[in-house]
Amino acid sequence: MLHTVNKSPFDRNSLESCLKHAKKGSAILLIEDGIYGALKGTAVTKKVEEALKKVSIYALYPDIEARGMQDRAVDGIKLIDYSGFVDLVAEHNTVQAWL
Amino acid sequence: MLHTVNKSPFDRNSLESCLKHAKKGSAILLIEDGIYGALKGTAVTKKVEEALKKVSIYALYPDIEARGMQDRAVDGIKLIDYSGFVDLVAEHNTVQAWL
Amino acid sequence: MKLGILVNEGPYTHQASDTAYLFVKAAIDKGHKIHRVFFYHDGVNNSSSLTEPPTDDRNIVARWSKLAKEHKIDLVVCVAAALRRGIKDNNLAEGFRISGLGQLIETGIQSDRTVVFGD
Amino acid sequence: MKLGILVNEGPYTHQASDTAYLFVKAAIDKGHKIHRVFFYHDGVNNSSSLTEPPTDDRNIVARWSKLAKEHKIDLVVCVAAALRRGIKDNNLAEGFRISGLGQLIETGIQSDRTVVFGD
Amino acid sequence: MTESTGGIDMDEGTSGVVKKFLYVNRKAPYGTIYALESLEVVLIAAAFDQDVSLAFLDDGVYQIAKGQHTKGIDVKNFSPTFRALEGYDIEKLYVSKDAMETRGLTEKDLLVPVTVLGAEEIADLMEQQDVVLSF
Amino acid sequence: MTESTGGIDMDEGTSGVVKKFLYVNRKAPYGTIYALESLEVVLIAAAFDQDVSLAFLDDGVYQIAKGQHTKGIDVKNFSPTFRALEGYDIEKLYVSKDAMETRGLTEKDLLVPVTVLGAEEIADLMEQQDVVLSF
Repeated sequence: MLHTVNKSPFDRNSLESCLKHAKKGSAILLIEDGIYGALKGTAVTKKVEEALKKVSIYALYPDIEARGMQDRAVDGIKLIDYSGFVDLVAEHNTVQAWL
Repeated sequence: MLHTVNKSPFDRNSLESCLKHAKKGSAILLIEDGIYGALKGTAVTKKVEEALKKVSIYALYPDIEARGMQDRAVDGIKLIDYSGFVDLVAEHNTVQAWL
Repeated sequence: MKLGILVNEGPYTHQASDTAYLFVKAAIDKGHKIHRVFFYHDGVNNSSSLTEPPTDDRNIVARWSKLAKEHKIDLVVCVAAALRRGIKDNNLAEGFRISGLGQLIETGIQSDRTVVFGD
Repeated sequence: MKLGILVNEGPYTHQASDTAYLFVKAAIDKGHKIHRVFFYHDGVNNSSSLTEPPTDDRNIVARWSKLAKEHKIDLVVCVAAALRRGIKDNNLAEGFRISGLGQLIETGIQSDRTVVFGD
Repeated sequence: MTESTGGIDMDEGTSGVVKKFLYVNRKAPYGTIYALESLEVVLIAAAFDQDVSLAFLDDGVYQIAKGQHTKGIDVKNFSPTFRALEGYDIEKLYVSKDAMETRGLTEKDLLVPVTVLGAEEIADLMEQQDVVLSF
Repeated sequence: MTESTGGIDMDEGTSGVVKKFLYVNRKAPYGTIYALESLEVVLIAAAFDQDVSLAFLDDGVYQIAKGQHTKGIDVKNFSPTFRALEGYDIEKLYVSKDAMETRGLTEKDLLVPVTVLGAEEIADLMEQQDVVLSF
């Protein structure tokens, strides 16, 4: 299963709720303002690093670049483009958006 | 100064940020989904009760009633209607909405 | 007291425009003067003459128009935000006018209080 | 693979419709089929023929229309959500059609994947 | 029926296919329109003979709180519609235990009978779906 | 000028009045339009000879992060405009220390010179205002 999160973890509870409900082995894709959850040195970094032991985490690079957050992604988070987003959707049976 | 908060404290950080920046003696009015921050027995109740020592907190009763949260307001939070909202605005020199 | 109002969200989608309306009505009832209601961001959608809510729901646009007529309230829609969202003179509801952002600043200057309703 | 798309937010105001558009384009480039793009909530505003963004900005509505034309994509706007927000046949941009919510359910049934873009 | 389902003949194209649809509700009612318009989707979905479940997580649990009286905000109270879902054969309503506890709510505060699930069980529920719709 | 300020003759009605305006920015750029449209207000405000301050709290600090490149999302990069504010005599930019720390940002990550304030100082700043606008 693929989960998408598009909100900042500092403003909304969607990343937190997603991490709580994502099963081992599932994938999480951070897009739009959600990419702020993919960064090193923030108040949520530790939680995200912890989650990486259980789930795969991806972040949409065009959104990271738009926000000037290049080179800040946590090690282990895979950076993809829209084409990679499409592949992720195709590879997983269901997609759930954490709106 | 009057602060207004219109978002649920379980979903957004606006109440938290407001409480952090409200000076002693200022007033906070909870409206719309913000009224969920005015209730007893929740994960934010303690924080709100603590804040009551420093600021006055009001909640818009029509919004509480709409959401079925009658009789749940924390003691010390004053319940007002739209007319009371107008009075609060008139009594304070500035109003800041925590959007 | 002279009050200025800013509405940042569209009708139905967010409660902001409902709260703004009920606040304005209460203020008028108490004898305050509304200097202006300024509609910005998706708030400009409050002025669309084309909305048709279900018959058992409130009609937010018509409600603003009626208020403007009965109490001579100046309802101003930001031109830049309106163009972006497809609001123009020919689909502008009665009682609204389209103007520039300067009207928002002027509202802040002229009003004793400025109250913002948004998301 | 056959993909169904749901867009819940209006153009410019939220990035959701930008992301949906770029996703759909990438999917087409990779040879996937788009069964339908369904517009709900404020998403219906993506179909307004009246929007006029600044000239140095992308034109989101025109972009959808072009995509629909070039790749025969079915762009469906929910009738109930559209009426509430003032979208009707006479201000509906090219390439969009107005229909019922059943089209969303049918999208879920017919598509191999349904992807939601919203707030 | 044709009108409410968007002119689709349900015996054509979708015949025989039964998918598991999950509607995820994470937003409070009234502050925004999402809860109301989501419910409108669920009502239409009932006509399609699919396997429908509703999950109420986070602030979504407030949608089914008892005692909603909306006259004071001049907005239509749509909560009674949740009571009508049973008549549409929509009976699988799941609620997050965490969400209830965080908000100090218990089952007797809710309008309708629900199944309360822990986070792991909700995760399992989600994994079993074919289509997950959130608004 | 008449067009951009909404046809107001600034010497009439507003003459002589100088109020303290604070623009509070709490939202990240691009995910929503609030940051861009707020900046459009600030640019117009510059024409009115008022006492203008900008505060960046919470996710608002991301608006002035260096290195924004928006080609990949096909949205206009408006961050260079913050650099232009000085030319409009808008020089009072305040940033929350807490917000920076929570996000692992330092002053050298920002596009423009700012004054970093603790929560108490921000509270003081807010109390001194005549008009607080947030979007």
